[in-house]
Amino acid sequence: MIMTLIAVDWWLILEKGVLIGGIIGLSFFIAMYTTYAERKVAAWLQDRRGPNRAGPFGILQPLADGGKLFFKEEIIPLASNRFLFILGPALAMITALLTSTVIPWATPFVTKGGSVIPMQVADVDMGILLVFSIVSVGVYGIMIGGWASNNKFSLIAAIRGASQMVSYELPMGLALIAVLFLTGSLKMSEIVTNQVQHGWHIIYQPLGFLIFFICALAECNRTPFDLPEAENELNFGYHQEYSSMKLGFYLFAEYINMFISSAVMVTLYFGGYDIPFVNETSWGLNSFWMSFLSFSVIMTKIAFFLFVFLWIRWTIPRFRYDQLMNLGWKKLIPLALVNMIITAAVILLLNK
Amino acid sequence: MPINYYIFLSIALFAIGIVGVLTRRNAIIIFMCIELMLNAVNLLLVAFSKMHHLNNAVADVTAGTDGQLFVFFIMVVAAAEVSVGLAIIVMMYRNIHSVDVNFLNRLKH
Amino acid sequence: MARPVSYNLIKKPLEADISMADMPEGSMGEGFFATRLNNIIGLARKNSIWPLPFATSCCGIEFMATMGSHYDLARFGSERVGFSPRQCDLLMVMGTIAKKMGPVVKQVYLQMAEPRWVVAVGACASSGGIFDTYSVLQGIDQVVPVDVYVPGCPPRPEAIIDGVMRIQDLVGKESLRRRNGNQYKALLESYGIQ
Amino acid sequence: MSITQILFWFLSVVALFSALMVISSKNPIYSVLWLIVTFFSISGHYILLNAQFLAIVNIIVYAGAIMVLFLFVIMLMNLNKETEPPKNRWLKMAGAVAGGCLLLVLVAALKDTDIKQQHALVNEGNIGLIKNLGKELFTTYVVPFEISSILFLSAMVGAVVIGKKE
Amino acid sequence: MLTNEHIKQRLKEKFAEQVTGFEEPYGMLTFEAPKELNLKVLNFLYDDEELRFRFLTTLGGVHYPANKGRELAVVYHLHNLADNVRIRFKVFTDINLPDIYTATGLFSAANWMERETYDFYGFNFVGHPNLKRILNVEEMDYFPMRKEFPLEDQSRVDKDDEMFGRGGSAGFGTDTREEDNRNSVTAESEKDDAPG
Amino acid sequence: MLTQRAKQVDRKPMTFLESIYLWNILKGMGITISHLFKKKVTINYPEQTRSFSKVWRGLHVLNRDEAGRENCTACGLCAVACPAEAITMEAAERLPGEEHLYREEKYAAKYEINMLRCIFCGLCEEACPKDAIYLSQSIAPANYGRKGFIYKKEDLLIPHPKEEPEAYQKALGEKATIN
Amino acid sequence: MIHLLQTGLNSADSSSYLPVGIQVIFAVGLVAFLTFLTHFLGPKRKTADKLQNFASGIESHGDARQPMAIKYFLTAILFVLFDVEVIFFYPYAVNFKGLGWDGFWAVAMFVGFFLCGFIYIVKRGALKWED
Amino acid sequence: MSEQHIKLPEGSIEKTTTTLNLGPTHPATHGVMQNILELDGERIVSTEQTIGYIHRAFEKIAERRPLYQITTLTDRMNYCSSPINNMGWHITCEKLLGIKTPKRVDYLRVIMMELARISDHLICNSIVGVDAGAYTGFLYVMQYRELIYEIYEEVCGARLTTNMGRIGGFERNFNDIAFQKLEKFLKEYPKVLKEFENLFQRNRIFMDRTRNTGAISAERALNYGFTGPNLRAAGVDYDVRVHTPYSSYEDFDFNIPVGTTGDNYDRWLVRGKEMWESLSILEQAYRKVQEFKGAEAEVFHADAPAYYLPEKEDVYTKMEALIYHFKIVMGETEIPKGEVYQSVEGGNGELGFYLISDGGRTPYRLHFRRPCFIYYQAFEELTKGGMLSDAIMTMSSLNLIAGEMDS
Ligand code: SF4
Ligand code: SF4
Ligand code: SF4
Repeated sequence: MIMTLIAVDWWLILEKGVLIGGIIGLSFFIAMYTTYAERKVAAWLQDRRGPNRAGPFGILQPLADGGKLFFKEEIIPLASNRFLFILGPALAMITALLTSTVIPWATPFVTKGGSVIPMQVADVDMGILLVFSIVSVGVYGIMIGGWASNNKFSLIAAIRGASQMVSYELPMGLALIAVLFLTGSLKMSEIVTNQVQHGWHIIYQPLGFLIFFICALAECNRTPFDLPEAENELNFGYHQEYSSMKLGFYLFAEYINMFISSAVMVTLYFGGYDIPFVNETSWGLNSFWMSFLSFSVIMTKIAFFLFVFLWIRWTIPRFRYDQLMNLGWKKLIPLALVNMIITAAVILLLNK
Repeated sequence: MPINYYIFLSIALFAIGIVGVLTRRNAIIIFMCIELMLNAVNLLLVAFSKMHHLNNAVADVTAGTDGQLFVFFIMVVAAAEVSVGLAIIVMMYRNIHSVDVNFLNRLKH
Repeated sequence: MARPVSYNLIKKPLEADISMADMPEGSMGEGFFATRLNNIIGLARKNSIWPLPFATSCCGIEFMATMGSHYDLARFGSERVGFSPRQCDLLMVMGTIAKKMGPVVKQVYLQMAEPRWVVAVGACASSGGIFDTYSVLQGIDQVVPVDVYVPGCPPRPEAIIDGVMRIQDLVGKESLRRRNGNQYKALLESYGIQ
Repeated sequence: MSITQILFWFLSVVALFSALMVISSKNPIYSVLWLIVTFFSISGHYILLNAQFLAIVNIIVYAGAIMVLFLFVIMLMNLNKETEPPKNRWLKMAGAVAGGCLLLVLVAALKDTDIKQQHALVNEGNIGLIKNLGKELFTTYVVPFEISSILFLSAMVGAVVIGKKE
Repeated sequence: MLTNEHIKQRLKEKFAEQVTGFEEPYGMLTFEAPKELNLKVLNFLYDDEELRFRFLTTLGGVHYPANKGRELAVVYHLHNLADNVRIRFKVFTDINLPDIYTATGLFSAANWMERETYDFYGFNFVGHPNLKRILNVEEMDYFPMRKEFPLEDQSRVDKDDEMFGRGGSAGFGTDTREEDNRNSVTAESEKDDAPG
Repeated sequence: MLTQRAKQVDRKPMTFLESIYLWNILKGMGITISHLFKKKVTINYPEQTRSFSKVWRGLHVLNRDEAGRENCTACGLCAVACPAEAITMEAAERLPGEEHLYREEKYAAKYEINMLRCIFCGLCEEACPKDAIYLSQSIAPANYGRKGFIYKKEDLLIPHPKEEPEAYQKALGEKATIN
Repeated sequence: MIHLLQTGLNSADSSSYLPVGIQVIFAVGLVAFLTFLTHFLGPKRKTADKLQNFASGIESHGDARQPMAIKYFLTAILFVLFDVEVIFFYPYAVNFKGLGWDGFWAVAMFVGFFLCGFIYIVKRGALKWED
Repeated sequence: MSEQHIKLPEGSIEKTTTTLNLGPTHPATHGVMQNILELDGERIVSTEQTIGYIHRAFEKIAERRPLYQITTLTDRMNYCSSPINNMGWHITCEKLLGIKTPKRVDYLRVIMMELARISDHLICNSIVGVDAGAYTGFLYVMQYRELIYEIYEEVCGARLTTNMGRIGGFERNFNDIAFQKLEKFLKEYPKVLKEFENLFQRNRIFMDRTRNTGAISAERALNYGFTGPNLRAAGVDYDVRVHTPYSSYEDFDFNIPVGTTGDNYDRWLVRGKEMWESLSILEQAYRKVQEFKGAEAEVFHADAPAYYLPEKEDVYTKMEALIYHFKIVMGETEIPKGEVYQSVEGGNGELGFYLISDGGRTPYRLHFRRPCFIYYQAFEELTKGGMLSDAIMTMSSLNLIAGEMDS
């Protein structure tokens, strides 16, 4: 036993632990400030000012919300299923926190000793598929939570949400395959490197990106696909019965999902941490600054996508259930398939 | 890992599946037990594929892939089976409003 | 009709509010840390009051204006309105509450998660207003305890914001222990709430 | 014990325990959840065996799709209640005994085979990677690949025919 | 052009002496009919190719406690949209026997209007598919719009003339009853002045 | 068709561009983003206040004449006119020596308005024949208890023009000029 | 001896999943901790009414979990089938360049069947969500 | 073999539908209606509505209030467009009392009524947007509702429950600020309305959500007593302003937008178009009002000393005025006996006042024809067979105003 413990590379674990801690902290931070951004952006788009009383410019607003949620009474309806009721939001939160594992956040950092620390928690061979597998489990959060509440609105929302999320996984996967044709690997690091070398995938795959983006909206339950929590119909849907931090989990999970799906989109289609139009390697920056720079670049891109998410949310109406399903099944799936086949054919023809 | 660990694990899972099939009356749970048994077999197959690989590593780098592919196909078949099977269960539920296998049994007569 | 005077500047003192009445008995002995925590959470709660607009009639329309761009209740961190009592902190009863509606108000109040506050916006919700009739509840304080009353028919958005700010004052000062205290319980019992 | 072994035992215990819970939970929803746990632990085993592709596919297909379907059906049918009457006690016993016997027989049969010396390669070995599997799949196993698409077609037809019947 | 005179003529032709009380207050033809005939008259007005009163503008009740034997009235306002003519049609009934045929078969719009009229006055619309209270609570045991019932909320506990400006019979605000003490906690805590 | 004025609304079928969603969504997004750069209309109440119209019907005031005498004669017209029955008063005869306090022979010994009942309809102002009650441009403030809304005469009377000239000036604001 | 990383993680090994495992532990721990924590904070006043379900302000009656329209589950069935089909494309995609046209035709045929099935279900109205 | 088998959930043998209780505390019902929906999946099998949650007994109160106090009730009926209600009531009274209003008063009333109509329609249309999930457009147009409120405020001193106008005219003449604001409104609102329409009108998501949902045929609509925009959306061009003009509406030139199918989209379009028509009426009225010069421009009420309160200055100084004043306030002026029915085109349709006077100071009976109340009963027919989301859109596109519905 002792030997085992010694054999473990504690430095590695420490390093990864720090990285994971950092990323989860970052996810939390971004999620919190996305709520703030959401309120501010909404306000600005609507000629309002938005929260501005909690701290300067309302900067502390998310903290206030969080603090309040923590100190709110927890309600578990009697008719609900206690364990599942707690499990639902916890699952949603856990899956949201897990999706960030394979995203490369910056160029690797080389220490003085010469060892290379990749700014990526795990660069596994299955790469993006790992994300997909986690996402595919994420649907339980909504389903179980909505079902456990024993509330009709929640139940309808849970079923809506589950159908929606599984349906949009398909075109998402199909759209992704066209990218994989270009890279030939599922590894995120290679996907990024490929883009650094050959240009961003968005150039080759605009349609694929569009499909992916739409599906990302749907997976995050954002407008126009926010049916499961459509407040005008289902009155917050699956989390109607939730209070306190369990509600907070659901809300946070949504924002973390937004953050991660922006990150995934950036990595898959927008070159990840790559800086466009320049060859940054020739600048001779040291590796710390390099990592820092690339990290800020990816964060900027992510911020942009987050903004687009918010912007869309405050602009367009939402679908109806059948229209949403029609869009997913009858339009996006064939479109993604066609996109995939055409991409394959074109690549093969060009390779001749 | 010694291969028989995997064997015993799989057997145990398989046996649990069998017990489930024999003792439960809810068709859906029985169905789940079948999935469990399939998975036990899958696990074993994967373990075996790696075992073969160990022996023939020099001769053939792809040795054992067939085992894993087989597992893959089992999953594929399982998916097809589950969808049809559950469709049948749902239909049965719709018509006789029960998912009780005993009840089904009685319908035969 | 030229008015001789434009403003009534007399400030009427505020009533003692119902929540201040029940600081827990041992509040004197609270340690420094507890007080700090109280303050911080009070501050947090105060800036994140999510209203549940129980808007039934005309006053609800004025509430729309309050949410609108000109007044923007969001500035107070209160734009996340919800209709689920579990998630809201402030029950804003706006509009006439008929006797038929009374039990609904009560039910919604009952189902709100603590800590919860109630503001009665407008004459109807506060006292029945002009509708002293067989079908109208003469003020929601007959069924639920009200923390702040906002007069007006309908109150201007300014007045509604004023009411929300009064609530903020209350929220900011509330002790963390109040909701478990006996006096709060007594208050609820006087309304027949366990 | 190496860390792999620790993980092996851990995963095995989880798998067995959750499998037992699957068959012993009264509430089908819990059965589903426990089965999901089982699948995760089996996926863990796959990862230990470095069958990465299968591990992920196992999660996506079983945990992410098939069990969702199960959950869906149970939720829609409202089978949450513990409405299942106990099977005849003797039958139940017989079932358990039969299962136990099977276990014993198999264990006994395999106990002394020479397979004991064989080891499964954990952690390493490339055959479980998607690249290698894919190569094999699309060269040697092209025919089954196509056949499985026909299988899907028929499953779809079957499901729709059954499911759509009013 | 459809004139009031003509309508009157047609009605007279059809129902002879049974429709009575023709009047034209502020230009709108008004008449009444026995309550047994109300549906016949409405049907005639609806079906007749010339009259075509096919739009039920409104329907309401009136209570005349002084008119013994015919205390309650149902007033129909009908509208011929094509010729743009409105008429008013009244049916009186005894308050002790307020049975009247329902017009729901003819006008879907009559459904709720009749329910409301029932709710207010207690008409019994014979043949109505769902005659129950619509605006008031189901438990109410009187018909509030009848003249004898008071407007004010009788069960009010906080009725306090000092507070609500309802003075005694002679002057204003002379009668002071007990203070509103529902907020007992408020009363207790009045001493601590709330900071503001 | 009942009239000659009917005009069909434009309900044309979707064009292709519209049917692929994107175009109009982008258009909509263009509209919303253009607002991002607009001046915000929000009034930062309570720091900033919006100007009310001169005739805004807010909190009541009871008027005094230039000498600071109360105008009200307790005639009760305002109470009659009040649809909310919010006004309560008690009349009293002016005693000799009180001429500097009350303008008329009768005055309101007690004058209360229940602001919680009041609907700020302004009918009392209209009904008053003695130039005594007016609605001002202040808004009635929120309060914690019902009692806080019983506005007594002290709360309603305008500042005495002689004794508190400053307060009086303040209350005048920019004196209402428009009718 | 401070050296941060001895070997690095080879993505071809299962050890590359170690960090994923760590993250799982991290996430589960965090969520469990927060759930636990929030349970103790905040006031508690449980009353029978409060613990009823919220039904738009009316007292809730009965169990919300009544059997729902079964038709939703067709979505899930089709999803299972399609999902597995999509997974078939991944091994192809990574080997795409190596397989060349042969692979393409194999996949094209697969897609053909896929589309057949798709068209069938569309024709059968299984994707009609309206009813 | 045991005879037990797995028990079925209650009542599931025949019943595959779900009963969903929508409201009263539900965002889509605006807090005051209750719909019990029977759902098959998302499809509505039947609905049952409960109303009366804010029943305030207007008709009973009206029997206890002198005529001039009834505006406080009409204000609170359709509070989105209270000036129309007030004017309607005043016109009814004037009809009863035989007062003839001067043209300028009529035009000023038209201005107020059309402003009210715009504010009513813009709330309805933008709420349809909100219920469809797009909140922003709502806030854009609401800014202009604020402007309308400012105009009200200049004229009568209140924003929402205006208590505007008196029997015989207005309580005061419009001031310059009011006209300036009106001008501003006329200048800026078209742009905003256009922008608002661009956000929705041709957006496919919105069209899909609203088209062919909640539709009703013209015939059924008439049978259900629909009036106003909801009837016009079904294709019947009935408009009280044209059919029985009041307040000199005959002097104005405007169209009646009609739809064809009576679905949510048509209702939305008709309301949208009506706002444009109202704008054109407003412009015409504004021009007409501007034409009055000098002393004529000071006319803001009819010359009816028995019913219109005299000038305050006169009350303070002249005995005769003081007597009239007393009489009017006490409600002791001569009121003829009789029955009047007068209707105006309210925000939601024909808003009727059936007034029976027995010569007393209060109406003997006052019955309001409340369009909302009448057409809400068609809700079941409108939503049956639609989806849950359609029901919500239908509810908002009908523009149900609880105050009017529940009286
Ligand atoms: S207080 Fe006035 S504005 Fe508010 S709901 Fe009551 S009547 Fe309407
Ligand atoms: S305020 Fe005016 S109306 Fe009222 S009592 Fe005094 S003098 Fe009379
Ligand atoms: S403003 Fe209206 S309600 Fe208020 S006191 Fe005056 S008359 Fe009464």
